[in-house]
Amino acid sequence: MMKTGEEENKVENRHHALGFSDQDVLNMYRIMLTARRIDERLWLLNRAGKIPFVVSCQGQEAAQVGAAFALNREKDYVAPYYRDYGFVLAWGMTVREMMLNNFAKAEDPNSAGRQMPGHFGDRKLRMLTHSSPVTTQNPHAVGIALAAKIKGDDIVSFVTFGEGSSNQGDFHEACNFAGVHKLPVIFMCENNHYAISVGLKHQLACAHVSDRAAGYGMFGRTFDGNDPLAAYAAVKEAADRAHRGEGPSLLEANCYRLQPHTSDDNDMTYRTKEEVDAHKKYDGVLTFAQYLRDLEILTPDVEQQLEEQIRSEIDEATDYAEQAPFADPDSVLRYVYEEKD
Amino acid sequence: MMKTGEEENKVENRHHALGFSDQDVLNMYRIMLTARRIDERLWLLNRAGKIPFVVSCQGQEAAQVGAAFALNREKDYVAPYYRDYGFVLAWGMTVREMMLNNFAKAEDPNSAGRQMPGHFGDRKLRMLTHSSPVTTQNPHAVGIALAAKIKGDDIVSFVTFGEGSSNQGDFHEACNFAGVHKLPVIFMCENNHYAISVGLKHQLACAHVSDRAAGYGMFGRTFDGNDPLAAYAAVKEAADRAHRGEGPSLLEANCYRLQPHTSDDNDMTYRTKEEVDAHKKYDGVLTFAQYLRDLEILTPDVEQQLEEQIRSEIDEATDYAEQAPFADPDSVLRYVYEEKD
Amino acid sequence: MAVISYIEAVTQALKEEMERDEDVFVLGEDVGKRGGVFQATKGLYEEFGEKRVIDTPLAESAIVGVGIGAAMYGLRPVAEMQFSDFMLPAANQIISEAAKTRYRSNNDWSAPITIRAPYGGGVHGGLYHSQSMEAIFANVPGLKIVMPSTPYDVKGLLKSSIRSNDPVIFYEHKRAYRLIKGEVPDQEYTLPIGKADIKREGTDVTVITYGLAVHFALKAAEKLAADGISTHILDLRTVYPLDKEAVIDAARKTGKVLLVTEDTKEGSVISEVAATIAENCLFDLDAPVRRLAAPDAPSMPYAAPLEKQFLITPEKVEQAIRDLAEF
Amino acid sequence: MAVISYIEAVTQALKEEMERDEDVFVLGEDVGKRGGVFQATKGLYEEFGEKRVIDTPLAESAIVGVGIGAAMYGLRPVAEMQFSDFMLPAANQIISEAAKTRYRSNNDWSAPITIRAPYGGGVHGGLYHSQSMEAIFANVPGLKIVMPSTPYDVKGLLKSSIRSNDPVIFYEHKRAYRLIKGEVPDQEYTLPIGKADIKREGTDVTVITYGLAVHFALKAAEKLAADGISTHILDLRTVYPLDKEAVIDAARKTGKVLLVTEDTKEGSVISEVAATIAENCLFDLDAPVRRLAAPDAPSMPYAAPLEKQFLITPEKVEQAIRDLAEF
Ligand SMILES: Cc1ncc(C[n+]2csc(CCOP(=O)(O)OP(=O)(O)O)c2C)c(N)n1
Ligand SMILES: Cc1ncc(C[n+]2csc(CCOP(=O)(O)OP(=O)(O)O)c2C)c(N)n1
Ligand SMILES: [Mg+2]
Ligand SMILES: [Mg+2]
Repeated sequence: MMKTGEEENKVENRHHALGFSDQDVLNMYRIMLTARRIDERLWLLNRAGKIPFVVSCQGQEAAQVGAAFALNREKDYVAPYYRDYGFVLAWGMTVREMMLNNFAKAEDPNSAGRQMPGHFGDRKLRMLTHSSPVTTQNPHAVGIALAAKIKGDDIVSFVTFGEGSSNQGDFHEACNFAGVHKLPVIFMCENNHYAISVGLKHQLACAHVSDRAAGYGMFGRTFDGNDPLAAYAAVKEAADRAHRGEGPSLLEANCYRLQPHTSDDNDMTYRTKEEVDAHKKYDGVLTFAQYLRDLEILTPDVEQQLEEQIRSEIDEATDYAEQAPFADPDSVLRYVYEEKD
Repeated sequence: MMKTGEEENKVENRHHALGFSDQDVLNMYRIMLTARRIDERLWLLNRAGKIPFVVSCQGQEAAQVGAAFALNREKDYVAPYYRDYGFVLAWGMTVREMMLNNFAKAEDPNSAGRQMPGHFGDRKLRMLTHSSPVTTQNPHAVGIALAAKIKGDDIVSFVTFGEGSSNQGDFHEACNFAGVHKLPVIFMCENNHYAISVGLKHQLACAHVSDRAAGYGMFGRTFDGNDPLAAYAAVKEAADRAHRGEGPSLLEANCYRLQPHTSDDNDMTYRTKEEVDAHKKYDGVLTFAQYLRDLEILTPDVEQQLEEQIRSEIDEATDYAEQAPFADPDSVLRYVYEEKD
Repeated sequence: MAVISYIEAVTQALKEEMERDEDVFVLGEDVGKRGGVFQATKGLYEEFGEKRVIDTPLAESAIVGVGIGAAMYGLRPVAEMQFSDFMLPAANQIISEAAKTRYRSNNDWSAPITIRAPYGGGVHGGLYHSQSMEAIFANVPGLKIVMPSTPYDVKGLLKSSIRSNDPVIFYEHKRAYRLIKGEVPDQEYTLPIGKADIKREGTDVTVITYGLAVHFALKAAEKLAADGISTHILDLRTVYPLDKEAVIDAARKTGKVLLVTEDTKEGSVISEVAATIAENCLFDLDAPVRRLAAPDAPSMPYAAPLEKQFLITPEKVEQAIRDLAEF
Repeated sequence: MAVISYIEAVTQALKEEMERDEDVFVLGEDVGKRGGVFQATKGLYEEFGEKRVIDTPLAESAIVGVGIGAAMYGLRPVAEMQFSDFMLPAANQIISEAAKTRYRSNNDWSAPITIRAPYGGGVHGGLYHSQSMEAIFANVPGLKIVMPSTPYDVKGLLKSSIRSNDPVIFYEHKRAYRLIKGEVPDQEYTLPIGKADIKREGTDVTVITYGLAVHFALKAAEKLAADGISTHILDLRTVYPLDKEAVIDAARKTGKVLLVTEDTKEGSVISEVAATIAENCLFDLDAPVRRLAAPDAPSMPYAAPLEKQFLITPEKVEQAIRDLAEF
């Protein structure tokens, strides 16, 4: 990109060209940071024995939030996977709801505590219900797009999944179906370089997950998953294509999982601390903060305020969720089938 | 290819360069023609009410026979699919066995009449047992290659399937596994442009099935499926790569299915006679015969002899199979599990 | 009342539901131009066009998974599995997804998809075109499994399945398609999923079965009536969840119960029927429950004499009823 | 005799079989460096190397399908499904392929693969890390399904499964992994697949069950003994095909039978046990067969109080035995 005369900073402003105001990118950052801080809190709560399980988003917030900003948050349908804290927050889930989800309480809008944390889903947000077997959501997202096409509704269907999961049959079948029917689906792989303990080269033999796009006659692109603006640009392009009737896209966010797979995992059995530390310097939460600081959008004041607001929001949400009631044990019998009255 | 001075025919000799003698290519043709004549006979037997079902190979013989010649017929393992008459004949199945298979008699080496015709398998030929759910054989072929690698055996594992079937999850999972472990597997898709009634553009959104190779980090190539020499060359290259440790290949034979899907199908409900007739001029059995005639390898005498030999072989096999006994009805209880004595 | 075949009942139900509700659509392999390999969707492509009668790629997990997605959007997908034998690649989508959508979302989402699949043997289909697959799914809460025996039941139950707000597996007996004919009302009707139906009243022996075997039992009962044996026949119609009350009532009615399935015996749907009777009717029984089923071997062979050996027949049903009556 | 845990018995059996036979190898997700998410394959990667302890891509159908191919070549694959809930993508390879390889080839080929899968609830696993999946497969001739309850049975039966020339699904109760300890002989032994085992002799009530519930029954029996109620406990060990003789003998022994499964009730493995008893023991029973099972809902929720509500417990087993004893 050419620099104009008015850019004096060492750092180029990249967000104006994408149509974002400074406030927009600050909002973006706020959501990324909220996701990060929630995640950190969850690990503490887990280590303190207050919640039995954590699945972590750390290292993937930038891609998630950037993607959400590129979609129509009033109309589009989304099927986020279990690490998508940043995405679901950007999509309208509240911090309190995230905590209710992690404490598995009755008020959790995702499943009222029936599912493990991170199994998102909320009909009012047009967010599909997520399960544990990986990649089953991909054909669902295709079905949403097919249905919208049948009904003549101009929407985009967006789905995420991990790179290990891109080796499941359902990935292939869903991509192919979407390709053949030229459906408005965006498949976004969050490639965090590990599927539990199994690294990229034991999962895939191609350089990029997006190399698979060609086999489905679809648009493919890999972008820097640590950069929310890169994520935005890629998803925006895919969404524009979808709206223009040019069919599905396979995007790949190049990220790195900064935490163990879940709170049940010990990642030091299969990777080194050095490796993890080396990746920390690319951490999107840090690098995007630096970008905003360099542009003097994130001033020390703003930053402190942000952190305080987020902390108190998480504190309140945690207290609320901790004290909220579980669902009635007898409710385990409910909603197996439709209940007519 | 450059023409040398000694080539006076309009038609270039392409088989010498591949290391084939004239006798070799005549053998190749003989097998192609045998497959074709068997297939034609089966339709007659079906229309005469003597066998309830036919699945046809017509239009794919060239690719099948060319492929078999490129493999080591003493050592390699193969998993041919239900149309592979040409392949299994080249691999060592006899005409009599083919007829026993179609009459579903006890002596059928494939399944003693348990399975439908065309569900090949013969352990002594290192030919895996085939089932009906499509593409399940692909991971099996990968398993063969993995096992051989574990044991240090230098073999190639070869598997075929249709282009419609390349949309099944098992195709994807098998290719990816082979790619990651760099296994000596050759995946050969016989693209006959139809999956029952569904034509290519409703099955795949990419131009070639072999475009999918890149997504598995493997070698991919599409070749003229009506030309046994092209098939030979492609499979030979893949086999050489496999032996050199360069991993799997995804090949695609560009063919056309000349008959209905099976004897239960009426293809005129979804394609026209004109379309089928247009493809008949590329029929590999006819074009390869012409090649051999042009080179004066298939002289009128040789041709007549060949046809007569094949006819009488098929006649004998048909009589034999027709008269052969079915398996004992009580045998339906056998071989559910290993029988120890 | 018109007399139509079992498969015509399928086609009529689909056509009428598609006319009634524009959200109903059909997807599957060869369901479009070809009208399905059995012709169950014949004419629908012509009437409703390729947007609502969709030829899919050859991929069952996608057919069901995409169907689930469309159902979540608010449509009413009717997915065809070309043969019930080929629905296993979709097992994960059916069991982990469709069946659990409502429960896992605490009633927020639902997956009202109907999955049609031809099943059953006796058509020279060999191992993989003859199987009864219901037992694999008949232990999955959240699913309903309908297996009708007559054109009347097919039509009424397929309509109810499509209108159901929960996922339904609708198994059609492929040999019944053209073999079984019967009356259906001219006016619109539906039948309740989950209700068994008494197909014949009797006093000596109760037969509980479903699908084509209902006709075997009816045929046997005719013959046995001449010998003074009175047979009571309960058609399960829905094999999961079972109509327990109807099972218990039917068992009590005669005190002698024959259960018939074309599936292999161990772990079949009639095992649950037997268990229900064992739990509830011990003191009402005059003879042990008897099960008539295919042998515990993978599936019926292709070769005609072997296939025949495997199959349940009216004669086998008749003999079993006779044995029980004489107990 | 050493006292080891249930999961140690798994690891020992794998290690010893791999040492005994170089054709035995392990494949699955995270089984290598990580030693499995439960650590069942711990140490094997270090001892046998990456050629025989293979971390596969995340794709269950390939894990089983590739395993089948390797088994056809002559090797002895032991495939791990990370959770039994995640074996459904492989359902087609298991049911259509592994189970039918021998039959369809008329005994020419076989697929001696062992498929290990942790199952069962009570570990805060929620809907998809808690299920009992055996009923889905316990109707497929050609398969054997082993579900051991003690370290002794685990070790002896896993060895037999690996040596079996037919495919075996070997379900390991994940809550038993560290909870259950027991003695195993120092010398080499195997146990026969297909044979149930009497875990306690008694005269008043028979409990037939398997897996972790065997321990619940044993615990309940201890308590009840104090009240003069004598419990007979049969551990099925192999749930498909069933050891019918042992079931019949156990039912006859006391005339009062309680069947227990942690699976949801309808269509479960104990339905077949009940059917077997109904067919064979009518005149030996003093009370109707009783089944104790999880509710017919998709699976246990994650939230602790809801999970607890769903689970079978020693107390529930005790109460059910008491009710039967008093019948
Ligand atoms: C079908 C299935 N198999 C196995 C698992 C267990 N499992 C949960 S997450 C996971 C790894 C996923 O890796 P990837 O797709 O790269 O996503 P990531 O967790 O790295 O974001 C595995 C194996 C599962 N959930 N579903
Ligand atoms: C899993 C599965 N689904 C459906 C079928 C039914 N069926 C048999 S062959 C076929 C079409 C196969 O097309 P293709 O792969 O192109 O092979 P071709 O028959 O054209 O050689 C279908 C749908 C099947 N055998 N297996
Ligand atoms: Mg990952
Ligand atoms: Mg084809």
